Amino acid sequence: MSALVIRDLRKRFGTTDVLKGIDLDIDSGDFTVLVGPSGCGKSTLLNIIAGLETATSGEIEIGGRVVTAVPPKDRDIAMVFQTYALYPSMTVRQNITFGMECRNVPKAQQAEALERVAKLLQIEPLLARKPAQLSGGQRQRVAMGRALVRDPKLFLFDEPLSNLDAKLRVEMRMEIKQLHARIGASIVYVTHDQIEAMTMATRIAVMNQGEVQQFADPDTVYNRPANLFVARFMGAPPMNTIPATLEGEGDRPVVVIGAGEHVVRLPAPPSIGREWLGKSVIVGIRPECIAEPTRLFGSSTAAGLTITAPVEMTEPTGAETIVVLRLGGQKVLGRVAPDIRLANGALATFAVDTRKLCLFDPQTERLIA
Amino acid sequence: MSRITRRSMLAAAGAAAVVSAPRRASAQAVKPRLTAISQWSAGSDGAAITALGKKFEERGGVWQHSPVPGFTTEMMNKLRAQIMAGDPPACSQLKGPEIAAWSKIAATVNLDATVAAAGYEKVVAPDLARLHKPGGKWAALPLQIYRTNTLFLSKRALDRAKADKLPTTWAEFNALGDKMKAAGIAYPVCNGGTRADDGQKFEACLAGISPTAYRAAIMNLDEKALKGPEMKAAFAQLRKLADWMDPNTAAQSYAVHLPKFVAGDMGMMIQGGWAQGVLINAGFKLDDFIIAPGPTDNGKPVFILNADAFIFWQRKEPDLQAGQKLMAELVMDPAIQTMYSQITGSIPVRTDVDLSGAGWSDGQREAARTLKEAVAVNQVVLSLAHNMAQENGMTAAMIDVLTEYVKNRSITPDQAVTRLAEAVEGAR
Amino acid sequence: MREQSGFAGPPSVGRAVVYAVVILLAAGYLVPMVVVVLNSLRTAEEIAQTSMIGWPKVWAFQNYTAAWSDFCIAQTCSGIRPYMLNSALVTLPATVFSTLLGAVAGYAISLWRFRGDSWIFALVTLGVFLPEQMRLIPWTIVLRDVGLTNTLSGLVMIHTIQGLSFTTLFCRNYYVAIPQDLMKAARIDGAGFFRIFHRIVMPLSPPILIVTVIWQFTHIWNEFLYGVTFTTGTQQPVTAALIALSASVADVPQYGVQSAAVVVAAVPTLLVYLFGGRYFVRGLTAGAVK
Amino acid sequence: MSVSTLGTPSATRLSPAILAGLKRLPEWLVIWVPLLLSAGHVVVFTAWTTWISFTPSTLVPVDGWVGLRNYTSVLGTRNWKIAFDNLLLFGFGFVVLTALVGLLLAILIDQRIRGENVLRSIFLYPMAVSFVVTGTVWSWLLNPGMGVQKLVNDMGWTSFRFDWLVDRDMAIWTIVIAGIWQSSGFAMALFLAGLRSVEADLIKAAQIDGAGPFRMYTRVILPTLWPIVVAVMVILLQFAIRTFDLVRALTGGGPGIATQLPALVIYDFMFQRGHLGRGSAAAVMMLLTLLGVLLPYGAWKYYMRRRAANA
Repeated sequence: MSALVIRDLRKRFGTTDVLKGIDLDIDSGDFTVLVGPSGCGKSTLLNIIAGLETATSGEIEIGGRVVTAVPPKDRDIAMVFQTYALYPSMTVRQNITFGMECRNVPKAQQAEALERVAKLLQIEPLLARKPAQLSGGQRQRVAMGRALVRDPKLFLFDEPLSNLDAKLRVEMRMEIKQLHARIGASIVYVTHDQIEAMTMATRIAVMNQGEVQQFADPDTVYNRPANLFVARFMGAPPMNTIPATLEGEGDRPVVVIGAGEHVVRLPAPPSIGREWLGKSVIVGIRPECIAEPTRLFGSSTAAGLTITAPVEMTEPTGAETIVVLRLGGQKVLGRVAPDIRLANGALATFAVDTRKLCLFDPQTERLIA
Repeated sequence: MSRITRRSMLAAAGAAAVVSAPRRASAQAVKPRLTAISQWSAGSDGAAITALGKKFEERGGVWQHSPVPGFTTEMMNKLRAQIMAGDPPACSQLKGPEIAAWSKIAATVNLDATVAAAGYEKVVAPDLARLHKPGGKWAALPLQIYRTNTLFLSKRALDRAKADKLPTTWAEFNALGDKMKAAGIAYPVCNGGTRADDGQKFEACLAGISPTAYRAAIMNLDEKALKGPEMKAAFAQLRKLADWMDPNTAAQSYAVHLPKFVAGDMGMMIQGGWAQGVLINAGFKLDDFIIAPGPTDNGKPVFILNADAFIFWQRKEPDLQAGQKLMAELVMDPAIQTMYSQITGSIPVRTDVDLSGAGWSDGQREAARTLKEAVAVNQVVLSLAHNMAQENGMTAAMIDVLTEYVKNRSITPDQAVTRLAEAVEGAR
Repeated sequence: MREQSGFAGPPSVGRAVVYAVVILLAAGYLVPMVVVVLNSLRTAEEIAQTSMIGWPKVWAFQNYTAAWSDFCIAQTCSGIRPYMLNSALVTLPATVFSTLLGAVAGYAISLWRFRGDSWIFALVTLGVFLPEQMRLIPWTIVLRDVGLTNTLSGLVMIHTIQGLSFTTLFCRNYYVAIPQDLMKAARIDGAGFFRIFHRIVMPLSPPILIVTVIWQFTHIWNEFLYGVTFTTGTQQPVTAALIALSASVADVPQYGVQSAAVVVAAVPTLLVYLFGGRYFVRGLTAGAVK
Repeated sequence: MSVSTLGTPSATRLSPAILAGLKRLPEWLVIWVPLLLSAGHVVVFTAWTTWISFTPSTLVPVDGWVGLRNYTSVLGTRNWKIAFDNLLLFGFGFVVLTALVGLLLAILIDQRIRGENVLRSIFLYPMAVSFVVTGTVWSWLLNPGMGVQKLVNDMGWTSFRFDWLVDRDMAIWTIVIAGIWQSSGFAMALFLAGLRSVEADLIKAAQIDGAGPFRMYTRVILPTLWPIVVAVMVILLQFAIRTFDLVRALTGGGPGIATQLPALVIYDFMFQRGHLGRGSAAAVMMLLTLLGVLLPYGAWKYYMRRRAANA
């Protein structure tokens, strides 16, 4: 069953189209992450799902019920905010039970629900405190508690981790993921951080300029980005995108990057249509697909192929070394083993994993193979 | 909602009128009631009107006086609000040409019969009577009279200047001023800093120089008279006065200077007759100062008249109508006028009141005598500064010029004459 | 947020200068009050015969009894006591109404955002700039048409409606600082317009409510023009009684009693400032909702 | 029987939309009734005054049309010219100086001084006193014959002069002085609140950068107070425009007519002189002047908001 269905949702502020026809179908139990750069419309979309803003047109269905005209409180949702939005004048306990109070839930039942959530999140000692007396992480927990206590059909998270420091963020990330696994709730989670998206989501919707660019599981989004935007947005460092031309060598199409002395020829994905032969394309290579020549990609060596290119710069990060090389006149990033050091300006040889090449149409920017 | 309310009120009023018709015969039996508005709330003014109210009650009336403290303007705001609400007081304080102006916006009571019955017209100065008869019918009654050109002289200052004679003309006044200055009296003229103070000095100058010119220029706004030589002479005289005043006087009452005046550090004061009461109430003695008529250059007495009055607004209620009649009778009553003037220090409106009794001061007797003489030689004029000569709009426009002139010595008399004529033109 | 931003400099000349300046200024600010209080203890005669500024020769404490309960305004000799009550009867309800309604309006404008809200807010705010003098006659007509001429209720209505300009402005500017997320969270929790106001906004409001209450209270209490125009006789507010004491041309000014009356009449507003003032700055400081 | 059968279905026939509307009725009433009353009185009163300014109204409002005559007649008076010049002078002087004094007081009080509560109350109390009282008391203090000047003269400095109250050119500044005394405490309170909410980190950073107290305030703290400065300015401007009682009690518009202000002229024409039409014309001209200041400000704010929204 679908936890959330969105049909042709549009939102217009004055003359600006903020959402240009969103269609999403989210299964029950899914952890869906809406990711995109700021201003892409993801927060607006979340607010509309919550009923905090009204759409210009389109339809929303939560748990099989059309809720387009239903006020937020009756949508059976819970929301966690970036700023936590804890009521400053209430204690933690009151913050958590306020929703139940509004719905006239009996006191005993409130206490029971409170106890369950407090235990789950280990915030029992904090119940009597006011938000101002809590640390950032504690506030975050309370905000989660306020959402969890409702046991709703759908959880909405609006960048809940972005106000935490890096270490805490990683911890909470894991906790939320575990929580999801334990209670199996349906979650829509908004973030601009693609690592959060990759680590937590079961489904990712990448958004840009009011449109969903791709809606798929994390692997697909990462390995087969639907267009150049997704390719460049996901991954850190992002996918290299290099202009090239497609040539046919017998029945095997070849991607040709650059010209003259430093020309590089890579085997194109076999699925590419014949009509692209002789045309220019954009080739996408993940940095981890460019490595030191001794690297073995997968089990087959057949994919292995080496190229030679000038090194511009190296950035050791500890766990690996990022190499900036020049390929067909373009700066391209590669990831090599941590102890490799290359001199700036020197020519070096790299192994390339050609199985994961992506090809994009330079005009439409869509994935073609 | 509002319309309904008003309509129902009208209906009620109509019903009342119908009902009251057959009862007219018994109207005499109704208990007289008076609603009144004035600004007289405290001090001797308040005491006087309260005493009047007591008399009203003694005659079986119900006295409902609402004082509106503050400037006259606030009292008029109140009156306006009441009139606009269709609920004017039975009687309100109003004076001078404003009586005619206001009687145009609401109906007034025709008092002719009551006035005739009292034979009042014969004993009131004609100029004064005219003001209270808009359209030829008595609608208002004057209550008390003040002379605004009364000259107060400090005994000690006179002694210091070794003056042996009181000034009667402006020339003598100026000579005395010079003498005082020479004797080391810093400020021969004592004056307050209000607009009325400045206006009053000017009217004393002009009327003292020529009552005829005053009447033409100030009361009748004759264009030629406004630019006449007397006007220039009056401004020149006003400059002399201004030069003798304490420049450190801001918008304060002349009363703050009284200690200096009595001590002889200030010499002469041209004020209304009320200043006598103020001096006495401040704890000074009658022999601290001398009261004289203001300077007059033509040898005949000049009386600049200021009179307070009540206007009567038309009401349908029989008890209010009875109250208005009773009030009118009281105001015209010589005994009541005597009581009133003895409290406030004014003189009675009636010229036939005997002031020889113990309750009167020499100053009041002198003023009343002068009034009689001035009426005889037609030298009674109406005060500009106290809103008797012109409607308030015109008065204010003229006093703007006068007060600026007093405060700014760089304005020449010629300029002042021109400015005054322009101001009159602009306010017409 | 901090309690103090002063910089712990060396205990030096600098600090001495700061103290000297502050104490000098404070003394200067106190002078007018001292003058009035001293005058309230001098007899009218003494003031009339010397100067407006001076030390009492005899302490005229009777001025206070006169001011409070004795002096006469026309035929009513009851001091300013009944007029104080009138002022309270106008000031208290008008302050409460205008503050509450202004708080709701400010809350609606700042946190609910509805169509045309900025226009209506602009118009309401414009109200703070309209001179009272200009509104006198229109109010006269309104009072006549709603049948509230010469009633204290009429004054309450006027001050409530006019006061809304200030209270709405103050509250709106304060509430804008409340994060929208708080509103969203509350709406998802199922709280409606009134519940959010009552449970979330009100508990955050004491600082601004203190400001508006102080503001409204002092302004209405000290108002004179409407007070004398729209009431009658013994219904008049205390400002009218104070003016009644001031000098007319024909009278020696009753400065002693008047000053005593001024002091007594100022007690309520001074108390409001004294007690409210403590929360005033603290309240404004705490204003930024985290 | 028939009544009840008629009654029940009609109740249930109410559409859900109407029901929902009815449920929200109380809040609509609470929001709109006060707002419409408040905004309505501003609009209607202003429109009415504008209408009256074109009529021949004198003591009471009357219908009629006299075109711009009231305007030309007001513009022709010296009172209006003086009042208008004074408003610019007073408006500017009062607003700027009060803000500065308020700021100075706030900074002084912010120096961890003892007795802060007492001092704060002292600076705030003038707000509690009515303008009439303020004006009267200051008219004594500023009067050269009995106030500050006399005091200093009597102490031996006989050549000391402080006679602005009776000086035509300077008298308007005495109103500024009294106004500052009355309002600077309020400005102080707002500024103090602002100073106290400056982030501690900001001050630490500036201290590390070696900023002295002066630089600290001028370069680091004050720029963050900008919104409060605007709020203070609006409140003070409103005071300046409506100043009435203070002038009436302090200078009475004098010496001569040197300290007239528009609010006085409006009142004077409307009620003292009995020219409602001219008074209304003066009021309309004053409001137009005010709009001349407020509209550009509003437009600027709107523009900034739009720019922020589009960014």
